[in-house]
Amino acid sequence: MENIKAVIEALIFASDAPLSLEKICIILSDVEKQEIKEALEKIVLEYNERQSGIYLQEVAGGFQFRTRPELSPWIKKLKSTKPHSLSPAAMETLAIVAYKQPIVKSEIESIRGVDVGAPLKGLLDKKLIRIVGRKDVPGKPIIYGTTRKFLEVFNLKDLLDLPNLRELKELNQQQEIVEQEIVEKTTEDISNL
Amino acid sequence: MENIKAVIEALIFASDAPLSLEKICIILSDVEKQEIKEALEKIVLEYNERQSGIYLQEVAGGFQFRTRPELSPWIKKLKSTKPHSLSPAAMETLAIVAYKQPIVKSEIESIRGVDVGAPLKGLLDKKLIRIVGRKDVPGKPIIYGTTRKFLEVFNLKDLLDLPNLRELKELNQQQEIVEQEIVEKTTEDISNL
Amino acid sequence: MDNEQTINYAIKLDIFEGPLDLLLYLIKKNEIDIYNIPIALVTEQYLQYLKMIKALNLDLAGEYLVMASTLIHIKSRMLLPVPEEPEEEEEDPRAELVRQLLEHKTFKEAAANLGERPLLERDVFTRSALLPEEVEKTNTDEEELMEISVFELIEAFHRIVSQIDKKVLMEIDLEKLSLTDIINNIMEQLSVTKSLTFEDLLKGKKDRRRIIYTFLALLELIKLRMIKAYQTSVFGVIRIFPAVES
Repeated sequence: MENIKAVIEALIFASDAPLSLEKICIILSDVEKQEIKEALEKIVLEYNERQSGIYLQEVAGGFQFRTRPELSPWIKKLKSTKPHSLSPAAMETLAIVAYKQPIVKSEIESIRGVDVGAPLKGLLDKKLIRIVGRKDVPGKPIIYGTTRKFLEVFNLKDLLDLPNLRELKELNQQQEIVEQEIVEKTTEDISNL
Repeated sequence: MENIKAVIEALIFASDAPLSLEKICIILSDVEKQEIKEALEKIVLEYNERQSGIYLQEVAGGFQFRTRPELSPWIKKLKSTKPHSLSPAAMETLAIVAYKQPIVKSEIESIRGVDVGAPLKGLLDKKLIRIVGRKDVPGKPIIYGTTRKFLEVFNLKDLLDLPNLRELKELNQQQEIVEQEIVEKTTEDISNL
Repeated sequence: MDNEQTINYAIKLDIFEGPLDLLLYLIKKNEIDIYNIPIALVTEQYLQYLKMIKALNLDLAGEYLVMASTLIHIKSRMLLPVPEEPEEEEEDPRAELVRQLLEHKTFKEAAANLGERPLLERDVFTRSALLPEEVEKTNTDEEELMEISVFELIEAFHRIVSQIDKKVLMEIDLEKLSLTDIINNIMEQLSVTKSLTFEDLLKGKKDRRRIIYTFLALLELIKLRMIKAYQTSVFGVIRIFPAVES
């Protein structure tokens, strides 16, 4: 193919959600995965070098063009819609779900020290978290996890892209195991998308 | 302003309709119209020179980024691989119809506890459910059922292939249990989306 | 407690997200080492706060009281003499509370960090306009045909009739119509065009009798399996195809 880069650029641009490497590979079935990867890297570089108004971001298991964060004051002038803002309670609840998923309500409450019914409901409504299943213990409590939209909204490649928690490691030796589980879960999530 | 070109690029990219020169002038009130015009021309040139997958097109009294026409076969390929996406409300409604068909709207609503007009309409539009007939009771409510497309989309041989349908049938007298399981099944379905 | 302090407490009140938050605030305010909390001091200040909240007639969530009793309990345990030769390593009575506080603090920071990321629709924006390809796509979507039942045909028919201007319906059509003529007419047209809409058949003459006759003709043809009727969407245009390619 003459211009893989142009095709990939167009595909990512036209996709209404972050476009995964896998999907690009399916569409460009004649091109090697490695070649596609290299083209993606080149596109990222080019947009950065050009000091363009948009850039290619790896987010939610895919690639998406986004406007540069520093230009947001101008975009806000263009858009009349207000961005959805989260209350501190919702933000904290979301952080806990993000880092400790899969997690049940009572576990979140033991960390926050307060009832989290309302913030959980709000986060579900905003589709930032989702019900992953039910825990196989008495009462069958609902298990929560974050959604792909969470990754999209917070500009995250995947859950491993979450900034490291400073003190959590000391507190929780099992952290690595948890992270391993998160990786597995994420891989699953992405393949389910 | 340091980088008018980048700002204009970002504005056009983020705008939900072709962005007119006049509107750009209003947003960049400190910049001369002539300067904006020149920046626009430069952007057009740059995208052409780069042999990019997208280009800046002047349309309908404004500017808009589009994918190059010659790349449209690839875009069509992308759009055709688009997965079926259903809102949780639609998914829940669909599950209820699938398990309890033939069913009328009021019965679905008594299970979901909310109005299902919108999700029903969406499912009908997507051809996942169909109108099977009218119930012979006062008001002659419409009876819904699933379509063949529903089976195709959900990769089902037939309706008996639906998970637990047989068990559900046996339980049919114990209405409440059935409904509870549907809710659980639905929750599972939603989380699998 | 002096007046200045009272005001301070009142202002700070609504920013606390529960007892752990309040404790963290007290630790920060007193510049206390979180690993070595002077439990007597913190307990005292904590209880002062609860009194404040009560004095202001604000609802005191149960969690605050639970924490108060936890603090008092820890304080009393701290007062117990440490055995000279502990049988096994005795845990500091504050340990569990410290763990909770650290965890809570960690997630408060994590939340703050998350909030500082370039957020979609706040700091970064994606393409929101529809591409020409996408507009096309929606059109073709609607063209996707589905076979409809006689019932749906009746629905559509009813809709068409109800859309017709009442005045037009009153007009008497002098044209002589017979069902057979219309059936023949439909089949003839179908042999030429392969597909017709219900509206095509009416040829703009939307008078009641023609509509009813055309409709009856269609029902008859469907019953005889001579034609198939499809609809693009539930309230979409009805298209008629010959059942067998001629």
